[in-house]
Amino acid sequence: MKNDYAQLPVGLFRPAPFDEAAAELTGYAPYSYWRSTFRTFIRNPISVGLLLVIVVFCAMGFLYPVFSNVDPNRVDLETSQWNLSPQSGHPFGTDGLGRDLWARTWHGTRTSMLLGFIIAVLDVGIGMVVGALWGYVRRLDRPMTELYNVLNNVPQPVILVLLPYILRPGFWTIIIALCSTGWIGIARFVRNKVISIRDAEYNVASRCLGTPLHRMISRNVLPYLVSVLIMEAALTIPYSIGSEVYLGFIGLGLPLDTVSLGNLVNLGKNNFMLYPYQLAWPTAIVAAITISFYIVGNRFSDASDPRNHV
Amino acid sequence: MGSYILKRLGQSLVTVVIVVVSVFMLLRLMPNSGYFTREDYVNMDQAARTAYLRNLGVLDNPFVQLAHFAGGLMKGDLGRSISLYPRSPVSSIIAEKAPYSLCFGLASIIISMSLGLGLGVLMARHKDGFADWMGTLYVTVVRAIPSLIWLFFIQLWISGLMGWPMIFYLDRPVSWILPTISFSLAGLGWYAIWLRRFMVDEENRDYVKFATSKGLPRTRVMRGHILRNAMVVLVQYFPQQILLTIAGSLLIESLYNIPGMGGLLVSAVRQQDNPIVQTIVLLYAVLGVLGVFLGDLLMAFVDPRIKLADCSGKGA
Amino acid sequence: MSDTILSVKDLKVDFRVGRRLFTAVQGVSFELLRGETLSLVGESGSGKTTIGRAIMRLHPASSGEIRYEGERVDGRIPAERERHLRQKVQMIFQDPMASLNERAKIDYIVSEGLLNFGLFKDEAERRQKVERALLEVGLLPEFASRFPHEFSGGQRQRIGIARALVMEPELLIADEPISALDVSIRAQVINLMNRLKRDRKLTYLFIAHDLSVVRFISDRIAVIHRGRLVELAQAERLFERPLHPYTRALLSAVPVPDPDMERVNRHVAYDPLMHDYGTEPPLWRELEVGHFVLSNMREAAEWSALGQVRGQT
Amino acid sequence: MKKRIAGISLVLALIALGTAGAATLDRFDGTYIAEGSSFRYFYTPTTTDQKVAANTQDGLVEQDRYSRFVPSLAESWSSNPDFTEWTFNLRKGIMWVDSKGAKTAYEITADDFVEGFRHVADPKNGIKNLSKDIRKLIFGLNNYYLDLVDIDSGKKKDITRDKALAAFEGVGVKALDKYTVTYKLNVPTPFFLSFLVMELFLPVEKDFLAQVGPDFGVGKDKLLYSGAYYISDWQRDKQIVFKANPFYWDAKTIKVKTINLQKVTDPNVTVQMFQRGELSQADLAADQVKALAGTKWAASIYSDPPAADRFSVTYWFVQNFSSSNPEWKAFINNLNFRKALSYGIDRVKLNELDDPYKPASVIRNTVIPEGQIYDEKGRDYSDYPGIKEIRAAGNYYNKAKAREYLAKALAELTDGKGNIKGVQAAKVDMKPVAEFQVDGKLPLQMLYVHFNDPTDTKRALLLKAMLEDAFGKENIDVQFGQVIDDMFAESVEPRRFDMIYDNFRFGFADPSAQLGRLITDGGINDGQYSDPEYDKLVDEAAKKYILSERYKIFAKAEALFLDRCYVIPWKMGGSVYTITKVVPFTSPKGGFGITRFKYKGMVVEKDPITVKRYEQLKAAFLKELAAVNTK
Repeated sequence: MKNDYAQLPVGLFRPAPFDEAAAELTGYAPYSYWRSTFRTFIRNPISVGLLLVIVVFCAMGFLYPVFSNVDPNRVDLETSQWNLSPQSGHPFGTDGLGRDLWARTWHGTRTSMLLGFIIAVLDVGIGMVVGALWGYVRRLDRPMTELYNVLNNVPQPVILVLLPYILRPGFWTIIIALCSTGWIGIARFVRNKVISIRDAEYNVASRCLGTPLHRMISRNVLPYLVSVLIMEAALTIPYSIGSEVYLGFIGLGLPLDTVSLGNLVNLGKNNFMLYPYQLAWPTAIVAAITISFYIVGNRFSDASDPRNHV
Repeated sequence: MGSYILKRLGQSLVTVVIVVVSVFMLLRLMPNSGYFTREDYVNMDQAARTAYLRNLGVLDNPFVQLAHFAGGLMKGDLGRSISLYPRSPVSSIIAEKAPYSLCFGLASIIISMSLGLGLGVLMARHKDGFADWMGTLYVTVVRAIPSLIWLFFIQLWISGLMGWPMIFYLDRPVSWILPTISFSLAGLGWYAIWLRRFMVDEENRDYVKFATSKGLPRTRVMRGHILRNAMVVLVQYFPQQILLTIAGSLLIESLYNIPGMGGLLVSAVRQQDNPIVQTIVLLYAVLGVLGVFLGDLLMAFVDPRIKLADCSGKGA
Repeated sequence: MSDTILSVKDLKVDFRVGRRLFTAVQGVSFELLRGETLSLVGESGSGKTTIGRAIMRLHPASSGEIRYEGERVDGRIPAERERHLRQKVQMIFQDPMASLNERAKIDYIVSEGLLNFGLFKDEAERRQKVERALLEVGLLPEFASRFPHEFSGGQRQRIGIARALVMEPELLIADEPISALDVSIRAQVINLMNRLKRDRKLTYLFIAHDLSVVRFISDRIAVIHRGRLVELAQAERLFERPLHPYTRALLSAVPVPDPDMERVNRHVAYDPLMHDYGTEPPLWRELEVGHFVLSNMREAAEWSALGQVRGQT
Repeated sequence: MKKRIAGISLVLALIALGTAGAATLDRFDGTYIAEGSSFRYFYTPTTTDQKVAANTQDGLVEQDRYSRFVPSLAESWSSNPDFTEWTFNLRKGIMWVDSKGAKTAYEITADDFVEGFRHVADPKNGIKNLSKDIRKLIFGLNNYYLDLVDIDSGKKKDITRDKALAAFEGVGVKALDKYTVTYKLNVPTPFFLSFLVMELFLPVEKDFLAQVGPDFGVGKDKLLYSGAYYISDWQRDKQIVFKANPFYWDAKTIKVKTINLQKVTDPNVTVQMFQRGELSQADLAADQVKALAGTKWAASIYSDPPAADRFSVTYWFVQNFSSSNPEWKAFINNLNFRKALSYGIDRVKLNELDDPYKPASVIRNTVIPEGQIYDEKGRDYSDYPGIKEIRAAGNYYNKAKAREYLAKALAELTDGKGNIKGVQAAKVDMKPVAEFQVDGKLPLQMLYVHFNDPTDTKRALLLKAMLEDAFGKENIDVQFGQVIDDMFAESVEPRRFDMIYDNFRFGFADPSAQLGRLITDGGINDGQYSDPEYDKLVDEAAKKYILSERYKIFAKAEALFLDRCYVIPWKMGGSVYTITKVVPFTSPKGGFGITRFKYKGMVVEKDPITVKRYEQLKAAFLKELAAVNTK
């Protein structure tokens, strides 16, 4: 059968007007990276729920101390008020000095979250900058790799134990101690990523345009690492909180009159047999924070992978 | 290849030397007052304290001390402990303690590797299924709750439930079970979660889609392609993990009273027992570097794409 | 218009892979005249891209010299000269998918060079320059606020060209600008480039692996094989009278858009062993005016005779 | 001064009575917390070291169940009339034993005691316990020691080390013959026997020492045993097993043949292990006592085990009279304020953190512990007039009185408008412990320094709450400084504190052991106060050698010291609750040296000792003790 176009009635088809500008638009698909990431992320109810957990804990941790005048270190001289189990007035009970565990828990959450955030920001910040330079500047690769090998082989306990002795235990000492080893892994990770994109053609293109190093890193390299780095940061927060618990266990944590989740866990553990709730609250919060950050971080990283954007 | 290995070993030696020297210098930042207790200060006058410190050798110029340490090392003499176990040869202290950590470490690596890799395969295979969900839950819980807490509960409850001893006895094998389990749990999760991750990554690769589309059975795709390639990534970490089991675990060993290496480094640093710290740092650095090196060798061995000489510039 | 904008003399580029030294380009000399299009043709791995990158200072030249407007631009040069070079010599890349920064907006990509050299008075001027560049390559100015992944390959390649144009360059090095594109839009880009050359009096160094493309855009063509130029001539002349066996082999591989002719077209294979360079190494010789061939004395005699013969018939 | 073993048969009869019907065991399973440093028994920084030294070695004398000094390796002794020369006659034919429990060829002789002290006296051996007081006590020792120190440091070059070592001949520790050893002292010391129970005076076999060289004591076979037990098995950081020495001079008193000590750091685990029958004894913290309430074990938990070392230790609060905090310095040098402080601190409540059940039972109001030293008539020093009343005052916490004295102090020290007289605003630099700003106005800011451990932190918080409650927040503001490990070097010695608490062991059987160190610039005068009146009394007392006269003046001095509140005594050593299968009052008791760690004579039963049984045994023991002391 042969098509005979000539037999078609005139008027059935009209020649389409050709508009060059409109033609350009056809090649273009509206798409926003961050919006898609966000959409993919919120599609999962678990991650949204856990994000909510983080938000609520942050809010409680940062707002409670502002709006409540209960001093988490207020000692009750009345021994009958010591070690009260949860009851009205003391929703989480009191500890061995009659201090209100509800107040202590939220103050502790604040301290620990703050610790986690600062460490995450420092670790990721330092790791990102060092890693980007290390990966991007070829001349730095050799010395940095050697430095990495050295730092990576200094046993972490040596640093963690030495620093409190040299600097006194304290909030910033813990931060320095944990950061002094924490950024290395991130820097290494960033470096490997950077090396894999360093010689990509768009970077060559920028170099042809005479783009200086700082802009190469800030505009060409780091934006590609943002999602991974956010995940690293999200994982560093619970890791720091866990490390603080551990340091408290070996007696090198925060000063014990500082209210933190690590101190609460360690104090609670001492009394666990008698007053299990004193251990239960801080542990539950540490666990919830860790799980939330861990899963939210992972989901975010999944969501930020364009392959998962539908 | 031979010259490459030599070169790598040479570099590693430099790394180890720098590590040891920097820790050595760092240790000297700790105040000498740490060698004396409250009681000592009451008992000893300045002359006695100085004499004591001089005998420990900590008053010398750090470089002299370093040279001394290096000299002893050349002769195979690691020195004697100065404050933790005064006068005991460091070598014999480590020789006494390391076997415990090694045995538990190796046993737990075998368990956590076999179970963990099995779990990882299961999780990857039934991605988003029940096994995956349970595995993720397990790993999340193990990571989320401070290990301090769940290790403590395992000791308390399981030993009570089973009527097992709460601490480790060399002559009662039943007391070996809980510490081994405790050692394995975290590692198990680690292996499972990474193997799963790598396998899932591999699964999205084109060659896997191709293999599946040409009709290869799923088990064969899993075993022959995905698992193999995922393991290649994982395998480079094995040697280091195995070697560094010698470090033990402070937490588990102190819970079960295992006289291993776990707390040795921390106590030695706290008591400023420099000879012990230096030796351990040296030991760990050597094993760490060696582990990475063996990992690269192993990787070159299992992965035909990798040629040893090219490794130097590449990231792990 | 006979002034030389770029001259390359005896260029040699080495790469270090591990401890081994690998020579990518060697003994390459040519001159590029203002306003012309010189195509550099060779199979992949022949070093043609390396020459382009050596001119862009992306790879250091091991020996030889590169002059831009008479000034050395290889090795260590004053910052001022480098600045000049970076502005006046631009590059267009092979893969439009890879050569644009995915995480930056078109606005930034196009104005990156302007930002680097501060080539604008104020924000308005910068924006105006970007708009003009986009319009010039046939894109809508609104696209400035978009990301590269929202565009098709041809559009992206034009963004790449706009990025170069905004610098108001004199010399464009186009590194296989169309080989990654769909056949349907190749013409689009080629036409654009031709138009720009006309409008802006640009000089092109056009790098390609395929003689068929370059025939229609080049004034002269240089053929490169294994890091060495083997033949350079006026485009038509080269097609008419290819002298070097490699060029002939390449030419024979060009498909002819006529099935009947294509069927009888004999493909010639090139075997580097056919040369007898053991006794006398080849030199870069001008066998006829403007027609350079890499050859030794014996070959030179033979091939120019051949040319003569052919020319006579 | 000669003592004889008293009424052994009586003791045995009583034990037999107490244990009638109960099955005894020949094995004791105990725990230890920290690994010992070595078996070099002259150097015993940890409790474990002291346990090892006490049970594997015997000295010349030891303390018995009633804490009397009784013969050990010395059969008898005598001293010259002014107590400056002491002569000990050794038992004959007692042999050193090795780590297999076999007799060696070495006999324990007078030379071994001299050799032991020679080891201790050489600074190269780093024996920290060789205190400056002992160096000054033994004739010629201080010079000998300092000469060696100077030679080692290169300060003294005119004499070789070997020559200096040979000068040990001149030191007052000598073997007169094979079985006689004498000690020559610089000052008359009627209480010298209480020095001899220290590890410093233990013997060592010279030839063996030379043979093992630097390895002395690094393993169980690197030492010889003279005590009731030898170490038959040892795993570092795991366990120490003692076996009864079959050749022990007093072997018949050893009931428990095997002592197995395991390292267990977690007290909860200790309790669990005890409940599972894996241990013979478990020390309990207050929380664990509570946890066991209502169980079958509750009936067997009792406190104040007499063998523990608590009695000879006193805790007290130290106040810094030379503080760099001008506000505190002004206040603490005011007697009324010090009185206010001592009335304002509820010491019983502070102790509730350690012991919620009987917190008042261990409160101590004095410096010198009771039940440790008796005069020639058997009268306890702490019953002397002046001291007895203070002891009787019990917990004198009194908020009203505290406020009354505070008001007096405030009237003297402030201008009534809250400005502290003569004190300007200043920055108090006690780095690294603390750093803060004072304004020279009320509230008075004080720095309380504590260890960064849970109990000590709780204590600090409670103290703060207490003082702020008693004095009012408008008058006092307690700040904290933390130290990790060495409180003394970081804080006490450089005076980086306003108040701190500390504890001291009563070193030897004379009030001067503490009171003599509390004088102006004394060894434990950490507050740096100075009271000439007190110094004079102590000086005067030290010159008396009739114990009752001596004690009388010391009592006067101590009463004055306490009245002026230079320190605030708090309590005696920890209030440990115990659940045990060890029959109480069967092993030696002693506040000095290492005898209190001896397991010698200990009887272990199959079942835990109930509180009822303990009370019976205690009543019987106290009766015996009274009889023994007045004898």
